[in-house]
Amino acid sequence: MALGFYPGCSLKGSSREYNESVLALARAFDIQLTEINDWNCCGATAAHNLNKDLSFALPARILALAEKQGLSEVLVPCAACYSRLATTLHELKKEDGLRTRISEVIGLELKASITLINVIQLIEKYVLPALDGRVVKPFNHKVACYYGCLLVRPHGILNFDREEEPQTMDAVMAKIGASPIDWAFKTECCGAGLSVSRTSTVSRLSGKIITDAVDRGAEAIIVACPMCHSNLDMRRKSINEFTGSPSSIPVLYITQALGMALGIERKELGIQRHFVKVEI
Amino acid sequence: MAEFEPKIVAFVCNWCTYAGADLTGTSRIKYATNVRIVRFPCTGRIDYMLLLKAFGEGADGIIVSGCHPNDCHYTSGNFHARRRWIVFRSLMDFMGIDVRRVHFSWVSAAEGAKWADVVNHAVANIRDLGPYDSYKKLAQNTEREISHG
Amino acid sequence: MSTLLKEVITENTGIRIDQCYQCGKCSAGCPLSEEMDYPPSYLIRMLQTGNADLEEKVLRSFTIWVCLSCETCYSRCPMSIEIPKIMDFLRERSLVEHKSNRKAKKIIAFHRSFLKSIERTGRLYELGMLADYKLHTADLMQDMDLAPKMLAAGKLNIFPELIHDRANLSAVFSKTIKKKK
Amino acid sequence: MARIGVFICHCGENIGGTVDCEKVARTVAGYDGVAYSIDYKYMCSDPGQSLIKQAIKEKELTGVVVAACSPRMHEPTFRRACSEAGLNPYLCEMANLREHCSWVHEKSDATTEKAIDLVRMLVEKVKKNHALQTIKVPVTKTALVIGGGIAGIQASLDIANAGHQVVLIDREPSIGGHMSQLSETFPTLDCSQCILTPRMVEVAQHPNITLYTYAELESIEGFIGNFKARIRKKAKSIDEKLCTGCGMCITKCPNKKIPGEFNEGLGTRTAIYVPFPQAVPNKPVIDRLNCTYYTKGKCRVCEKFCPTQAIRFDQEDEIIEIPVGAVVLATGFTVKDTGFFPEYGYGKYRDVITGLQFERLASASGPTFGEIRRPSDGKIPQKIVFVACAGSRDPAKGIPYCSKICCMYTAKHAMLYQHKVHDGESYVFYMDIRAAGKMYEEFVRRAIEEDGVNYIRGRVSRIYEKNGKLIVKGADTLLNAMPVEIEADMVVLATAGVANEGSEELAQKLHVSYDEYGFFSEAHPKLKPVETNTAGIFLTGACQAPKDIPETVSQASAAAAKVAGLFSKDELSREPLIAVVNRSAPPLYSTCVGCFMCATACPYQAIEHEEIRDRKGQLIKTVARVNPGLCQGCGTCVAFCRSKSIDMEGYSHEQMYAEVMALLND
Repeated sequence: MALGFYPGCSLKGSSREYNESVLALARAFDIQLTEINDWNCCGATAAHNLNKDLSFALPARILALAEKQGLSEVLVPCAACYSRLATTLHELKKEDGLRTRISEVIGLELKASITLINVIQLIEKYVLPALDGRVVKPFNHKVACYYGCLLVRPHGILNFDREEEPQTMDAVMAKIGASPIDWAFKTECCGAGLSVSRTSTVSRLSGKIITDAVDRGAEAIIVACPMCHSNLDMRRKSINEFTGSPSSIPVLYITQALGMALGIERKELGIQRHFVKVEI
Repeated sequence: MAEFEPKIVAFVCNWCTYAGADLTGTSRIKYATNVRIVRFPCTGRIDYMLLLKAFGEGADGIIVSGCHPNDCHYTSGNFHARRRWIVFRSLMDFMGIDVRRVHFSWVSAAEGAKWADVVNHAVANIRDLGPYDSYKKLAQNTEREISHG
Repeated sequence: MSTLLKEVITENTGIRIDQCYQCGKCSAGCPLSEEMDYPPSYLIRMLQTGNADLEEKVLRSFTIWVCLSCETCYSRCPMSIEIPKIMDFLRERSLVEHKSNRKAKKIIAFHRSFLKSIERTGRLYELGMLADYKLHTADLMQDMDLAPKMLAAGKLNIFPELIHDRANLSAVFSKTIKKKK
Repeated sequence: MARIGVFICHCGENIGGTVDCEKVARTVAGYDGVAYSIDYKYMCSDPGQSLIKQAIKEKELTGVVVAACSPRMHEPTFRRACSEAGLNPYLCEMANLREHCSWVHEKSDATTEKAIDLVRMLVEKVKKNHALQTIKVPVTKTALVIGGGIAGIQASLDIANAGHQVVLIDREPSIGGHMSQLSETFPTLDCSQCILTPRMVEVAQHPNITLYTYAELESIEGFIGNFKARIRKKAKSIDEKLCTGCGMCITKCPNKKIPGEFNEGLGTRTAIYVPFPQAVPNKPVIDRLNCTYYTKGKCRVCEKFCPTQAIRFDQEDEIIEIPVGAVVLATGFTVKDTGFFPEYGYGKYRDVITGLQFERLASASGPTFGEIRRPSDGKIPQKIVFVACAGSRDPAKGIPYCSKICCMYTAKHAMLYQHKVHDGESYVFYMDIRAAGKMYEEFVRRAIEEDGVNYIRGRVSRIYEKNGKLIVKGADTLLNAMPVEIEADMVVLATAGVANEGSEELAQKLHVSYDEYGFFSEAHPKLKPVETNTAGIFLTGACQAPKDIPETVSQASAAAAKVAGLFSKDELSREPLIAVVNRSAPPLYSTCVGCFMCATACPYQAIEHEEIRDRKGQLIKTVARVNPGLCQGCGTCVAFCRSKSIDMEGYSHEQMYAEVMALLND
């Protein structure tokens, strides 16, 4: 099994453990991940906030490089990168004029023929079918699966799960022995792009999410987005100050949870890197 | 030189397109004068041989239009028309008749503006294609040969 | 060329502002509504009027900068109006016309530092970006406790990761955001 | 030799302002066979018609072309005028100079040229017209009414009271429809059942009405005045003649936990049941999908206890065939359930209910005997939220239309709640209040001003449950779209009114058209609101679009009046524009070769086999014959016929060729 791989900046920096756990999972299931050569940042929120053409050009360069490399299916674990790449792909397919213009801007041929998959799709497609008998340490905890915004919205472009009360992560977690809880903040926004520039907003929004998960008895929050993770994990101190009811619920990437159930070394999954100690 | 003004015959059904063209009138939407409407009860009644006759007699283009699929006043006449049109078109094509000269469309009784669009589109299109003399000549020669042995 | 802002939006994005019938569902579901000066539906209403003073207020609003593009509004909008796209357009326009809200200074500074970092190195260099951001906001103390912890956890790179074809990337910037109008 | 008269109408300035009518008249006068040609200000006026009549007599005309407006407008007028002057009406044709020429083109030579062409086409056509006689068909004076809600009940009673026979069918075990489920009705707050049940009883006792409940239309064929309906009487598993409706079986049935349809799932019923105490007929049916005997093979408790031995486990569906002259469609509507709303929890919160469920809670005969109680724990909600436009006016959900009744019933619900829970708080989230109707606006004002219902203009974005409360997230668009969050005990969604499941199939059976939402289409949105485009089939009530009780009842009476009008004559006249198979002298008899392609094309089963025999009774050939009673004149068979043996009056091969030839050879 060979797939293209776009890690994105977060996975190389502040969300290193996501990268480590994705790679560990891929190794465990013989999935070859070929990183796109000389990839650049997707532009994230900043690009589409400031300039439309740039917000298409940066992801388009990534797509074009992948095409050049002959990759047809590309894994994009970061939900934010995924959203930018998928939106760009969607617009490029819709409008030939835009494709020509952007192709000229990036100075590369652009067919917009790539298929993108997110981490949950990777798991559903390549991991679950081979999972039988591999779970050595069932993840028997109550978990709150947190999807955030960009994994499911907008449905017209992403075409993944359903926009309200999505279920796919819950189903994956149930497969490894967890008990996913029914809660209210699965797809509420954590504050994402305002992480640095408006920390108070992040504390308020992320605070609500953590409170609801804890109130309903969750022992861990499961995520698939580095932005969600860094807001819920690294910003926990200010969140706790804001809510006034400190919580130490750990936040795990779904790949880490899977890895733990498979018996992969915690260190290999980067669990020690979390700000909120993972004591489960 | 004056612009070429094509002669276009429209074969339409009474219930949808004829009424739709009435609505174009009631709404006072203007369109090109080149089209003459022939009223049929239903597109299902249209004998496609009549199209050949019309070309033979000098029509430069033809519009066939009826109710939208599932809206036929007679339930299924327009489906028959469509099915036969698909077959007939390939036959026309095979015979070397320019199929671009036949415009097939659905215009409902509520689509007055659409009828004007259909007409204007057909007129512009057929104007670009130019007069359809070749078939007329052929048809008339053939007729002469038949009648004179 | 139209001069009404709502029509300029339609020309550039294909979104028709007049489709909104002011049900307020976007404002009701928006996680940032309470921090905005005008909640989304209210902002759309201002655009609908075509009143020049209100259009000016829209471009100078804090709303457009605090919007997180979480897409909740769009996903629930009965008329499927792509509000996040409208916000993107308004932000860009507000910057071009030098009308950005004062309260949004830090947010814009962050976006700029972010892009500057990418332009230089091709990928996000978090430490460099943060330094640049602090320089521009003069908020030197912010997140001072975070960086050492991140370093300790191996989450912060001391040196940037450079991509090879940086010339290509700098061309991309000069053909888009730095293009002289 | 043809003697055609051509009459060009100016229609005031409508045609005359754009087309040079005099020139048209002059030019046409020179055509072969045109005996008379004249233009006049208003042909449809009395003097205009006299002009035509006079010319027919004086010039001995054999055909008439009136060049005026659309034939869809005035063809009957001018044909009648011809007929009055002694000319067969089918020898009159119209050229459409207004809608198809003067109104769509600017004044120019080209426009006048087109007008001349149009007239010439019709002159050549009318030369080939035949004198035709209208077709007379008998009328069966029995009406089939489908659906026994208030629409069907009212229509049945009106038709029956006019002295005609009615067969009323309903697919449920009882008539009554949605109205029987309602608590009280706006704007008078009178009890729905109190006004409805007497009508239901009247239906059952009316000598002119035959009632079949638990019955559905299987198929229908025929045409106006002469339909043949096949009705499937679903097996009730009881002998209705023996059953006295004592209810012993219902008390004894061990299977008591089935969610009851009548109570919208808020109450339970048994497997053998009557839907509600006032049901008509008040005799039970066995729901075979839930009956233990049918699912597991044993039980038969009801049979053991039935004092009249009326239980029939082996009863089968029965199909009956009845001749009817008219059909009234009154199949009603349904409402979306709460599962339709992702943002409101996909139906998983038990205390988020539909408006129809609230009716059952508020009804004295309902599962809570009229007390407003939460389905989850039976507690009386202290804070209740009503959400209007739940699904309606929501193109993203596929329902762009307004469901019309929700504004009013939501006001009623809030009012009823305040009447029953005096210290309770009620909120209504709305987008617009549509209270157009007699005493409607006053009713809504009363809810706000006197009963203290809090109206908030804004749509609810999300509902979720937290600590036993339902968090309702809305906004107040009258306060700068300020977010509003209410912790409610119960939420009532005024869910969209939608077409019944299976409405499309029913429409297809009846050849009735329907809109993209599955509602049946009226023949004309303004002038034919209760007719369908199939003659003899009428519609009433919410099967056409959501509507309230007063509107439904008036429409039902209107449909009944149409049926009574149809039944007032013993015979119907039909347009003779139908297909005919040619006949010729022996030995050919007809060019028809009997391939019956026409029969496969005909949507009306109008093609019959006719055997031609010699004097000795020896079969010579079998040819097609068109049943003039069934043929609707679409002409599909004409285009299909390989040997050109079938032709259509009014649109014959000769006529159509003549038209096309005339057009292209000037």
